[in-house]
Amino acid sequence: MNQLKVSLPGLELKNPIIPASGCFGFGEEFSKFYDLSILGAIMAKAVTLEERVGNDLPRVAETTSGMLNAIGLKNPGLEVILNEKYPFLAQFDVPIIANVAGATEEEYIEVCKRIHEAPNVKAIELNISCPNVSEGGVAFGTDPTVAKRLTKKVKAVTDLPLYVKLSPNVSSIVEIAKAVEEGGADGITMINTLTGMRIDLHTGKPILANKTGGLSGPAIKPIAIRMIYEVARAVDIPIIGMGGVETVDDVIEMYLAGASAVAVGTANLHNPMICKELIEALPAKLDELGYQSIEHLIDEVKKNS
Amino acid sequence: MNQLKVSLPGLELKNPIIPASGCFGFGEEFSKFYDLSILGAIMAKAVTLEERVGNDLPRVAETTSGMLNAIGLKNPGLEVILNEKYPFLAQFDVPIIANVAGATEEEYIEVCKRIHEAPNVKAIELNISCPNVSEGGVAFGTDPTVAKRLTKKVKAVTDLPLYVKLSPNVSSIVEIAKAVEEGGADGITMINTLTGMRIDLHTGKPILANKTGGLSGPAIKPIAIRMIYEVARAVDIPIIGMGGVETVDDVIEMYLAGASAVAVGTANLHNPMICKELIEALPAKLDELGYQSIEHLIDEVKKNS
Amino acid sequence: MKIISNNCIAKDTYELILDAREIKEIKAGQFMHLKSGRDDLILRRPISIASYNEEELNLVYKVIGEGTKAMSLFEPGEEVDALGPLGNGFDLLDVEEVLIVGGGMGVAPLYQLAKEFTHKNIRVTSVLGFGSADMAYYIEKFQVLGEVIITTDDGSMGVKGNVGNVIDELKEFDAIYACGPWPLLYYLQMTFDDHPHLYVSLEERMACGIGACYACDTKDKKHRICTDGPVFNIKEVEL
Amino acid sequence: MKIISNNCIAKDTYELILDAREIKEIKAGQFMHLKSGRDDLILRRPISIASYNEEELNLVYKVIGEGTKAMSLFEPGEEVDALGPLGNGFDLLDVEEVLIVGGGMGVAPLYQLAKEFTHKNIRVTSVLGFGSADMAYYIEKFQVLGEVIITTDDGSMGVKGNVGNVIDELKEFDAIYACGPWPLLYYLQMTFDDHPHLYVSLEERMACGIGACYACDTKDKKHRICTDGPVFNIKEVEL
Ligand SMILES: Cc1cc2nc3c(=O)[nH]c(=O)nc-3n(C[C@H](O)[C@H](O)[C@H](O)COP(=O)(O)OP(=O)(O)OC[C@H]3O[C@@H](n4cnc5c(N)ncnc54)[C@H](O)[C@@H]3O)c2cc1C
Ligand SMILES: Cc1cc2nc3c(=O)[nH]c(=O)nc-3n(C[C@H](O)[C@H](O)[C@H](O)COP(=O)(O)OP(=O)(O)OC[C@H]3O[C@@H](n4cnc5c(N)ncnc54)[C@H](O)[C@@H]3O)c2cc1C
Ligand SMILES: Cc1cc2nc3c(=O)[nH]c(=O)nc-3n(C[C@H](O)[C@H](O)[C@H](O)COP(=O)(O)O)c2cc1C
Ligand SMILES: Cc1cc2nc3c(=O)[nH]c(=O)nc-3n(C[C@H](O)[C@H](O)[C@H](O)COP(=O)(O)O)c2cc1C
Ligand code: FES
Ligand code: FES
Repeated sequence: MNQLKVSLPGLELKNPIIPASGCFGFGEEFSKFYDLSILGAIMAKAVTLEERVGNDLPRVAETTSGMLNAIGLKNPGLEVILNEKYPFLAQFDVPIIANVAGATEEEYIEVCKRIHEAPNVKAIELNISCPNVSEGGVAFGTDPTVAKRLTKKVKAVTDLPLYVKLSPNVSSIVEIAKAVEEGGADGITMINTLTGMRIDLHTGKPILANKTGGLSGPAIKPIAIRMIYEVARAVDIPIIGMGGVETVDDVIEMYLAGASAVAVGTANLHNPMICKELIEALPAKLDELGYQSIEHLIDEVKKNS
Repeated sequence: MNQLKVSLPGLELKNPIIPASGCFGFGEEFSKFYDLSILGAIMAKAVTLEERVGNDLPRVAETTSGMLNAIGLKNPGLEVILNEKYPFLAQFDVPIIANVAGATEEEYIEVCKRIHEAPNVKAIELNISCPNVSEGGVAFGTDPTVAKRLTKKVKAVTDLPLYVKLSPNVSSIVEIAKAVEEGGADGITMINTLTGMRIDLHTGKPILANKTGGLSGPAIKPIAIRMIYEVARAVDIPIIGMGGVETVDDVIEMYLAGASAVAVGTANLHNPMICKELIEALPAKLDELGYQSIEHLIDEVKKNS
Repeated sequence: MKIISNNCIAKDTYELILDAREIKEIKAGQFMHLKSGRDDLILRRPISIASYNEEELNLVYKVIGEGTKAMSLFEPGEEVDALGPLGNGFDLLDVEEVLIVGGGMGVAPLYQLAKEFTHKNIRVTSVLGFGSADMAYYIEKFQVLGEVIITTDDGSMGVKGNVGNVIDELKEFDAIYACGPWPLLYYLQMTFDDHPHLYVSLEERMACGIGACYACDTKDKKHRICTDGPVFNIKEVEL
Repeated sequence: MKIISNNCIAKDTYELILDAREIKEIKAGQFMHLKSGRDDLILRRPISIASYNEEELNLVYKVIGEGTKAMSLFEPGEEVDALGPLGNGFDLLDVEEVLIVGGGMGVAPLYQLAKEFTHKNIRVTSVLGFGSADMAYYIEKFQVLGEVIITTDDGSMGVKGNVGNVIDELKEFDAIYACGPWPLLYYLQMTFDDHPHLYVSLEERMACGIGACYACDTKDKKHRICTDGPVFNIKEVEL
């Protein structure tokens, strides 16, 4: 028995550790640090229909136990990603979860229609929660009606399992989660970043050219845990949890909140080996806490909730 | 000229440093550490009509660069507070901002009607954003219509300047801010805590008896800064900023975001001298950054926004 | 406060000795509220005072989580940010014979008390429970002060079982002072339910430690452990 | 990596020497990505390599904010969490005479380059600008390698003014290598606008430092400074 394996709709993962979108590029840089085949899956960087050059600089700022980013969905566009980026990852035995973003419903749909052309893309993560672009992105993630409609439309054009990535910048994340479940989502990934700002004391202006950015890292973990806990009790589809995970304890805490797998974002940016380290540390932690396997842990959490 | 003085509706402050509600009790404990007359004002602990014994234990949990609390508005009720708590503070030359909470509109109104009976209460802070009580509290802070109506009704029963304390757990804090401004609020205080959770790895259950708690401390500062920045550009009434302030740099950053005074919460809990230290450090920081006074700083920020 | 030493004295258990010369007032049963040295942990850790004299203050703590793990790295000569002494502490009754019951990390806070009773020629019997022999500490120190009975959960030292197993056999005492995990305190409450002088030192998660935030109420929500306690006559509180 | 020393060498300016024995490949103009030692600061700090040999790696950094302030407390013998060497580094052209222009903290990254040119018998003229005499560092080190002209903003050392004041007077060079604040680089771009070999080392706020996050694009959004740079031929990039 593989102690770490996890089954999710359309995804059979070796283990539950997945680098989060935007924090792992398309894997090229990290492939120099370790063999990417060890990963549960890879949430690749966002793909849009056309190239996006990204926001003005600076794009990152530091916060206490966190960071702000306003990269602005920089990516070379669907064509290049289908022809070069996903194929590069095909050398590894690891499923790709394609993070899809768009400014309009049409753009989302167009990208989702074609994304299966890369055979190693095994699922779509619909990014309706990017706070760093002026059009689209988060607009789709704050209104339940809009979120549901988009989910439905995308579901209609693809056979790939559809995960919808939720924004924490809302009064009720449960409402959005229920809406995308009704829309046909196979799973939920959460949370994206919280909108934040840092101001430079000397210039008096926001540090980021985009003014606001998305807050990520350990600072947001308690918010992620709370939201996952609430959503897990409100929907029947599985959740891939993320937000501030840095240690194997954090991974377990995500499970206890109700996650079925765990994505690691910001931690990759200061420790390129983090996903490998977490995968290696998980078995001992499960043993210590008395769980035979990840699946056993998931069952126990379900039983107790 | 007093370099640190600030004028706010109904409040003439010696300096802009105010201990935030719930993190300073009714001053008794801190009066053993320093003379409370040095403070700009004191935001006293929440007052409700009747005594509240508070939530079950544990009531606090630690998070990375932050903490969760679910104290549950514990307080001895209006009568005791009017007769014992505020009068204790009358020995100090410092205005009290009474933090008022309630489960119903009627409770808010009843408390606000009588709060002026303590002559050192110079303003009301309407707490429509406490996430830690099952009834009322945050319900009033997430719906603009409800927030506006309550503001209006309270305004009608008191001559004291009315500050409304906003919750960050909303899709659009600007909407709520505008609503309370329309309702007649004289100022806004923000932000209250973000709802979060920690789970104990060994029990598998939330650490807090209340399950969720309010996240405060440096972790939330970038969210506070962003929200203050947005609200300052949307309303004409002044903002008392708070959320993660620990250093004099943080105080300035709150000003640069658009605050007119600054409240310090969590930092009092691990450093009882923090407010005194900040007041003492402010003049040198203003000099270093080239501001003659707090009022000059406020003017410069207005000019540049 | 300046760190004099910080040594491992039992499994995961450290004795931290601080320079006490600037402390003005102090009492057995009080606690210190310590920053852990980790910049990303903002809350202080409450640690009871195990013993003190004019020069030194001894604390004994167990590595539980991130904060105490960071504390275990404290080096002599470094400064630790410490608030205190805080809390009410134990009142020394003027009696003939007292029983002291400590479990695990609850043993340390009773040591100064035992010393002071002995100093006043009040007879002390100590029942000290540990998980196993490798977790035991301060035994010789207590033995100097009077009769000591040790229990361990696994029988690797002293009597196998918990302190209840031996207390049932003991005679009566004028007062009982206890600190330890909930089951130990609950056992004592049940056993000495009409004893007028059973004093217990309680624990709860704290923030301020000075009585301002109400994080640390007793279960009945009537007292703050940090200020009204941590020591209570068991009649005053719900466990 | 093990810290060999960490000493203040000018106002707010520190030289950090690390044990380099485990580094396999390294090039002048690359940088190290360092954790500051503050647990609540999660991002690394990029610091250029000032010089190296088989044994040691020298970095020079200025205390700017919280991260570099924490770094200034590094003690010999401690470990620093360092990623690198990262970035492309300088290419040494095979020419006769080069100009090196450094401003402030931009002086350090050019030192290894100047050494290597001198080693290859390529003549080096260095123009080094500082705010004032107390901020100046590494001057003797550069003087050993060739002609050095110093400027300071306040005239407290060398020529008063910025590097532009002296460069206008100099003859032609086969290649120019520069690092420093934006006005310095901009001045060079204007002055040598048709020179084929003006190389600049750029800065931008970084997260990963390894090319994965796109935090550090050049202004034209065409290159990542951490991986495609930090050294660029000025013709390739917008400043
Ligand atoms: C009055 C008092 C006196 C104490 N005296 C001692 C002593 O002498 N020796 C000793 O080893 N321990 C003592 N404790 C318990 C000690 O405070 C905790 O073990 C310690 O805070 C755990 O910190 P951590 O970072 O290792 O654990 P973590 O679990 O990482 O801590 C997370 C948060 O929970 C709090 N916390 C966790 N466990 C406890 C607990 N049992 N009690 C209170 N807060 C807790 C921490 O302070 C921190 O805020 C005392 C507690 C109290 C209230
Ligand atoms: C490729 C490269 C090489 C560098 N080499 C050196 C060097 O050799 N010596 C030296 O003194 N400095 C160098 N810097 C600048 C140095 O990285 C910053 O001064 C340092 O990161 C400031 O950190 P702080 O914590 O003190 O400042 P803070 O302002 O507190 O830092 C907050 C955040 O902003 C970032 N930041 C702030 N200023 C800069 C800056 N100028 N460039 C990039 N990031 C910044 C920090 O890394 C951190 O993420 C270099 C920068 C780059 C990009
Ligand atoms: C630099 C950076 C870029 C990101 N880009 C994306 C993105 O393209 N698409 C997306 O859905 N999320 C993106 N995110 C959000 C992360 O995937 C993740 O949801 C979030 O950062 C919280 O997890 P963490 O705290 O582990 O980073 C980005 C985050 C960071 C820090
Ligand atoms: C222990 C604790 C108790 C609090 N109680 C109250 C309260 O009674 N009323 C209120 O309006 N806010 C309360 N707050 C919120 C603070 O006043 C403040 O808005 C928030 O903590 C953010 O500021 P900080 O990060 O400086 O703590 C409480 C916060 C804490 C940590
Ligand atoms: S810890 Fe704040 S009242 Fe006890
Ligand atoms: S810092 Fe991440 S791409 Fe350069």
